[in-house]
Amino acid sequence: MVDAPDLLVQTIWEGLVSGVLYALIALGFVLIFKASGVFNFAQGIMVVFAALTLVGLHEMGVPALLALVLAVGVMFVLAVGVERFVLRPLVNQPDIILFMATFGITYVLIGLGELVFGGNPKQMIDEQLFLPKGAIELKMLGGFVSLQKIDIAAAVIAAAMIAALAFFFQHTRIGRALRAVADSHKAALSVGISLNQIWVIVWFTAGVVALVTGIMWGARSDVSFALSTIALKALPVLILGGFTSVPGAIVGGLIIGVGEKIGEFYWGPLVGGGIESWLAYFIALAFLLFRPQGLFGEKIIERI
Amino acid sequence: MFYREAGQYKTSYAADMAIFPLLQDRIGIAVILAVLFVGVPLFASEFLISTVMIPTLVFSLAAIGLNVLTGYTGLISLGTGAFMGVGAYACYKLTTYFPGVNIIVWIVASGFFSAAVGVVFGLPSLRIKGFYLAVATLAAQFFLQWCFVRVPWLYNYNASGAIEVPLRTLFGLPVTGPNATPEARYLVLLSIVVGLTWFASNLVHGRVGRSWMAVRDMDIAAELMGIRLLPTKLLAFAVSSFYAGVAGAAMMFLWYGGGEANDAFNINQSFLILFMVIIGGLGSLIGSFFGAAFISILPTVLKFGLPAMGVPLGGATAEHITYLVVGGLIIFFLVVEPHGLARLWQIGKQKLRIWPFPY
Amino acid sequence: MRAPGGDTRLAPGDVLLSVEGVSLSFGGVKAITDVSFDIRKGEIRAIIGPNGAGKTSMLNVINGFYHPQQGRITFKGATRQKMRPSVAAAQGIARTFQNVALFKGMSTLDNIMAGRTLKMRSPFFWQLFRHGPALTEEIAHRKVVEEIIDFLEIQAIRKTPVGKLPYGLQKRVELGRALAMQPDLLLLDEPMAGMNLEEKEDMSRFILDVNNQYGTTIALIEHDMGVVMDLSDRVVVLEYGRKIADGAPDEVKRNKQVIDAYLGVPH
Amino acid sequence: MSASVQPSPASAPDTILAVNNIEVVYDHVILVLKGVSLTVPRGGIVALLGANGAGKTTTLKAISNLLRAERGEVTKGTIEFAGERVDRLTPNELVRRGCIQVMEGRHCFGHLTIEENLLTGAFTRRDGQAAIKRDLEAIYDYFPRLRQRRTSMAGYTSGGEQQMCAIGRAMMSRPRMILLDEPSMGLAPQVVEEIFEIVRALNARESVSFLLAEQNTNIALRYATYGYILETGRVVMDGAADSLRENEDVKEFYLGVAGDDRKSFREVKSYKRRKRWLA
Amino acid sequence: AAPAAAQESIYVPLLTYRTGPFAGSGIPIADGMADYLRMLNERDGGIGGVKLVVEECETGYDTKKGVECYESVKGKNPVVVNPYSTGITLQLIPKAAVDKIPILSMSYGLSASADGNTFPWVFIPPVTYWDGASVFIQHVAQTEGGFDKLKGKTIGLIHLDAPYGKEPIPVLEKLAQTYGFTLKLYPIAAQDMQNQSSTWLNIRRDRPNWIYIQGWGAMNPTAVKEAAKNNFPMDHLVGVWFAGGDDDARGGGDQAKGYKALNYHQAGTDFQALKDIQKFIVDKGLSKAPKDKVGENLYNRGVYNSMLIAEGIANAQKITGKKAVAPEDVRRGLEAMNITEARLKELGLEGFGSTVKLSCEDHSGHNKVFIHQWDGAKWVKASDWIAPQKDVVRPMLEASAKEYAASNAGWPKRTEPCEKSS
Ligand SMILES: Nc1ncnc2c1ncn2[C@@H]1O[C@H](COP(=O)(O)OP(=O)(O)OP(=O)(O)O)[C@@H](O)[C@H]1O
Ligand SMILES: Nc1ncnc2c1ncn2[C@@H]1O[C@H](COP(=O)(O)OP(=O)(O)OP(=O)(O)O)[C@@H](O)[C@H]1O
Ligand SMILES: [Mg+2]
Ligand SMILES: [Mg+2]
Repeated sequence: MVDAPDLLVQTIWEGLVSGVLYALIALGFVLIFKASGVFNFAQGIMVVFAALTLVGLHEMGVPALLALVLAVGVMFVLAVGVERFVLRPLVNQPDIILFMATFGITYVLIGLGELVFGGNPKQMIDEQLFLPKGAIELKMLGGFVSLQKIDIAAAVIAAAMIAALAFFFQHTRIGRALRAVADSHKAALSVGISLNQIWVIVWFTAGVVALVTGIMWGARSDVSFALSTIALKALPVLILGGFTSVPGAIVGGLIIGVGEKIGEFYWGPLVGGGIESWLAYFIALAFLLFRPQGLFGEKIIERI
Repeated sequence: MFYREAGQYKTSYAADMAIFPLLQDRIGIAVILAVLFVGVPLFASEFLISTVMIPTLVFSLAAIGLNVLTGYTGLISLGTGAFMGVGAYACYKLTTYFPGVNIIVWIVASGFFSAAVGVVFGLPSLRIKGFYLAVATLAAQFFLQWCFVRVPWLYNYNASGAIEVPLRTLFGLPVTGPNATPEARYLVLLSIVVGLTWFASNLVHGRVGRSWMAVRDMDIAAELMGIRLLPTKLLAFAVSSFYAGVAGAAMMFLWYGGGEANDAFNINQSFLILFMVIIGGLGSLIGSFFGAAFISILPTVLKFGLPAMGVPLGGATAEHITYLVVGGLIIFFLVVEPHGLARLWQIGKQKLRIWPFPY
Repeated sequence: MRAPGGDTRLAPGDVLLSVEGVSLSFGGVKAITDVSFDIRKGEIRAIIGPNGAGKTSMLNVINGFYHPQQGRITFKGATRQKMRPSVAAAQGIARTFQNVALFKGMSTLDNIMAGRTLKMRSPFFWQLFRHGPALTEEIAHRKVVEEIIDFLEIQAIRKTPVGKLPYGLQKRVELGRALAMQPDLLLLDEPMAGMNLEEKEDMSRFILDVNNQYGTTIALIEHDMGVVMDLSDRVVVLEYGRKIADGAPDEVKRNKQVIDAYLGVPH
Repeated sequence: MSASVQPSPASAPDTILAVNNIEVVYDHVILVLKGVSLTVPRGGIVALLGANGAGKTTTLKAISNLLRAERGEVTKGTIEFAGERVDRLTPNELVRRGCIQVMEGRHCFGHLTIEENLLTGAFTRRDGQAAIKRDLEAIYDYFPRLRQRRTSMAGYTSGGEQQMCAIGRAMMSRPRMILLDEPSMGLAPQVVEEIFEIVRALNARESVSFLLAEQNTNIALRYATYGYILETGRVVMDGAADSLRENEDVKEFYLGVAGDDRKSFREVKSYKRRKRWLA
Repeated sequence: AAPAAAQESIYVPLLTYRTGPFAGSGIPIADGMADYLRMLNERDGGIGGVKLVVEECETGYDTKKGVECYESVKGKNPVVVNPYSTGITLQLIPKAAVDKIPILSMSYGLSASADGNTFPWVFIPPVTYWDGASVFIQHVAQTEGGFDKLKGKTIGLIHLDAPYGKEPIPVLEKLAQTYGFTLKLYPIAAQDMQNQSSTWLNIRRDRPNWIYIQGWGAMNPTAVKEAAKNNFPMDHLVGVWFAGGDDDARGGGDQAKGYKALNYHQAGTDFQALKDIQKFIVDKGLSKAPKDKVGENLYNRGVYNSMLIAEGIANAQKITGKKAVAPEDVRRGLEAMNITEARLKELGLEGFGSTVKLSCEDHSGHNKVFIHQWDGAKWVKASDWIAPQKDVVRPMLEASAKEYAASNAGWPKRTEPCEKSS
């Protein structure tokens, strides 16, 4: 199997890198799910929207760093808007209804993003944001392995974010309240947890995560709504890691990333290629059959 | 005022169990059917039939299918598009192998193939629940979609890689292929939809439907009452995929008239059907129709309606605004009534009943 | 309501169900430790005990929802250790739940009809047409269900979605659903919680009637001592998963251990 | 207890909660409360009695503003808490003002441990970790069973344990007023007694006011100072607890005493036609 | 576009996509198409004195929306329909003959529709994807030093995993047999367009000597970037004409320098017609395109497309002598199309694009193509005009067209009379 060992190393590296990027999308998703029980389909779109805002503003002549600040501001406004117009009136509704509402958000964001910034793909302003460019090429194993610096940066940033968020959830007052809200809106209301405030916090955090994700993804390819289809890959990552687990997002991401790259690389050609499009789901499914709540998800309570 | 059930007593269980127990409702249904079968083909324009009526009917069928699964059994599926695709390809293969058999038979029969595929992908539902299952059904979506491209046998190895719809006739009249008039295709489709809706309605109102709903509402209790979960869920998958399959075949053969099936049955299609079910009302057949009409007509109305009303919009801007408006309306309707258009309709009827009093 | 003869091999007074040395734990939590008792045909058997004593878990073991790590359950002479809940249901065990577990989206009628699913057999094909055998069957079962509805006096809410009913009525519908299964053994988990006196009286009446008229054996968990003492033939008392007393209501009532652990003051 | 103050609805300064003639509609069409008025005096324990479906829960939810989450709406009337109109506030703002509800049917956070559940109750508090810790201990003293199960996920605990958890959680917010919906449901007799003792203790020591909807009329009227009886969305009778306990109708329908003796449940032979105080 | 106006105007609907996942390519094309036709209106008062009514209908590159667009314009007497998507074209091909509306699918769509005998209503000038593939192989042979050098070489095809992407496969397979090279396929699923790393790892393993890209939208820049990342020699990476957008190459940054793509028209604005567009449309603020995008490769593709439309209409007027021509007339006009160097000059497009000559049988023309190369900032012409291997492609096309007609039972025989080529 290992006819070209450098390629195996490279494959694993690529898998890890895409895993980190999937995990970043999944992370924003986990945040929202954990805090409100909402299966936020719009997360992928939020990633594009955030990046598009950043790049779009820059295109309009705003300096890069200011654009970054403004983009964060836009994500805050978005969080407030979502809370005010979607979540608040839909409090205590079944999950699937909220899920559906996030489709509405998806549409609104696509419409808004393209209306304001135009539909043509844009280049990420990675240089202006002081992101590293280029690659480190390691000669090894009779070939070479190339590590993109931007990927390394992405991994570092993702690790930091995930550590911070995991701590936040398990060990702070707000974190506990978030988990309570995810469990039951009604009960959370009754003990005086301010859903409105919590939701704004969470959606804003998810928005910032989306912005970071958007910058990373955008630096690899370009920024357009086509990118949002990749965001779907976050879904198998999520079910593998568990909807409610921050560490699950990263572990799930890595497993899926490496799994699908290796699968495509070694077995893809046997069946004509392109199996990456569904392999991730089957990997996740296989894990799920043994742990229906994902690797790190909250146990499904069955009691009567 | 006119919508009162007062004085309509049921003297037998059979009468009480009728699906439309009220006389007014029965008359209403008769009128609607008459309009659909006679009025529309006679008076509606070709554009109306082919871009409004036919798509709505196709989607209604798919939505009914998904409603069986999601609305009645509580299993969310994001693979409807792919199951529709299975139906389309099954129909294509069947009609090329057996061109002698009437196409309508094959359109309906293709449902069995997607039912079988649906059952296979429904197997994990025993262990996996909720959104986890929803995402797991994406495996079906992407895998099947991959097959549609990768297995040339499915599209008869033709160069375009697309389903090519041959000319087929019913009573000498072309019903598929480019020569079939929209009216003919519409009537065939309408008959299929009406028939299958009747079946669905019978199912959900009887033992089968009750077991589905029991599993949906409280699976543990259902199991403790002797309802076996796996067979019940698989049956839901089968029936649901059957409807999706027929919808897919109908879509290719009676609406699109062939084309790139891989593209037509993609993930967005699955999402769209789910929209319809939720917007229309989970667990409501009539809701499936409302939802299908809403989602399939709204963009068309906005796209062609706004300019017609004199709102001067460029194509792209209109499209962006359409996105905005559709998204906004989805949220708006959910906020107004999370249980969907069907519930709005019901409340409307209820208000009519107690009219002129507010409650 | 119930055609006699569901099970004719057992005479009233014979042991219908026996629980021997059952232990059940969840991780570190021991819910039930080595409990044995029996339920005789035709009796009303109460299970009482402080909160968290393992009463509900005991019912869950009996109808196959929990699988005990140790012990044996013998029902109608057949011994089993592990069983799917649906099989237990098929053998004739029905129950109600402590936290109402109705099918919330369905009407009262449908909920109770759902209780008859096990007894409905008409083929799928006829279901499609809602005709022939399907319709005949539906009507026959509807009759039975209507009888239960009359019996429980819930005619007025026949078509109301149960999710919207007040708690007390939900409990009643749940009883109706269990009755519709025409069980040999009916397990009731706190059927009267959240009811006022009048409703408790009604419920008591129903329980007694089910027991008297149809000879259904009943296992009852209840915290209202008045009800338990008045209705039951024998009482088993659990505490921390262990059995601490078993006997006639009067005996149990005077048992020192029971008073300390549960009753607080002698009743 | 019987010697307590007689609240007079008019004495506004002593009134912590005043509900004036509210009407509640669910789903825009189902009228459930048809003009309910009641007052709770500062430091009072008021019982809300009534049959299933009378509207007790609805009344409490209307007060705590949880109604909106169930698509219910107060269409008429006003609600005042501590002299302030509160019918437009969010539940959270109400909790901050010191009024908390214990919902019927437990509603614990299933995926949180018992202890975490209790701590969420302190969400609105700002008086520091130490005070919260102290109160947590106090609750464990009230409900030793909870201490044993403190690290279990609430979803797995028994019905009674969840009920204790829900009550303890509300107490953790140090409220001025607690709306208790069916506190005794599913609790062992001993614990029921204990809970009402806790109610009395909180009331006496910290002058927390209570409005409790309770089916167990017997015990409710023993601990309450005043009672309202609700039937199909209307108040049909109200009065001091003592006087209600002496009332013949109340005796027959809610206390179950005919003459002096408690009837046996076995002896309730035929189904009684409900007698109503309906207008 | 009221029917009443049909007497004095010619209705030309443009199915375009400025939204959706492929908007990046769709927008410049749409701008180019619209601007050229409007320029004719402004400059010449239309074609032959008849004003053109140009109307865009947004498809989002979505087949369903596209068909809906078609249905909506169908009633307004369109003289020709430009679906601008292979999916939509496939859909419309059967309808064209029934509705009697000609379809102009410029170098996209169903390659077999080049057979005018089977598809009298469908046009696919100036070349088909099959021609493109054959040109690519010729370019490889030229660079390598002859066809005999192809033997033993490995050539890869990265393609969108959809009918559009798979178009060149039959030709490449055939040529692989003929010349003895190995063909490797690298399909990319639509949802993985921007996620190609594993594909490129496969490429690194297989070490193909050349790669041909049949991609679209975001797939192209990603492929170019990945190629750079994996040290694939840029000048051995060749895109089909639809992989030759400015943004496709620009995305790869400096490393994209040397990337090649096929083309049949030039980029830039050094042509009279484009100057006229700037003068009459862009400078007056009538264009949706930003000024600096005019003259970009895909913009010019739109211009070229509209030039074909205009020629079809002009021919129709010439043949029939009518001014407000009907769809049937335009079909004849298209069939009689003969754009020579001289004609291009007349149009102000000297040296701009390939010449086009269509006929009754040949609805494509299999015209010449050249290689464009990205110099880091713009596309420059990097080869002579190369004629496709018509002898290879044409028989395959005709066979394929026959097959199509056979599998679509009841496919109408051509009844339209053949035009004498003008
Ligand atoms: N699935 C489970 N996982 C973990 N612990 C459980 C589970 N089911 C029950 N327990 C524990 O077992 C013990 C017994 O619970 P059970 O529900 O049987 O009590 P109970 O006697 O019915 O109490 P109550 O009167 O309060 O309803 C409790 O401490 C409970 O937390
Ligand atoms: N969400 C809802 N939608 C519609 N109707 C409702 C809803 N909730 C309650 N109701 C109706 O309101 C009425 C009063 O219910 P409520 O729960 O307030 O009664 P209750 O007095 O608390 O009864 P119980 O003692 O059984 O708890 C009932 O008839 C019930 O059917
Ligand atoms: Mg219990
Ligand atoms: Mg209540």
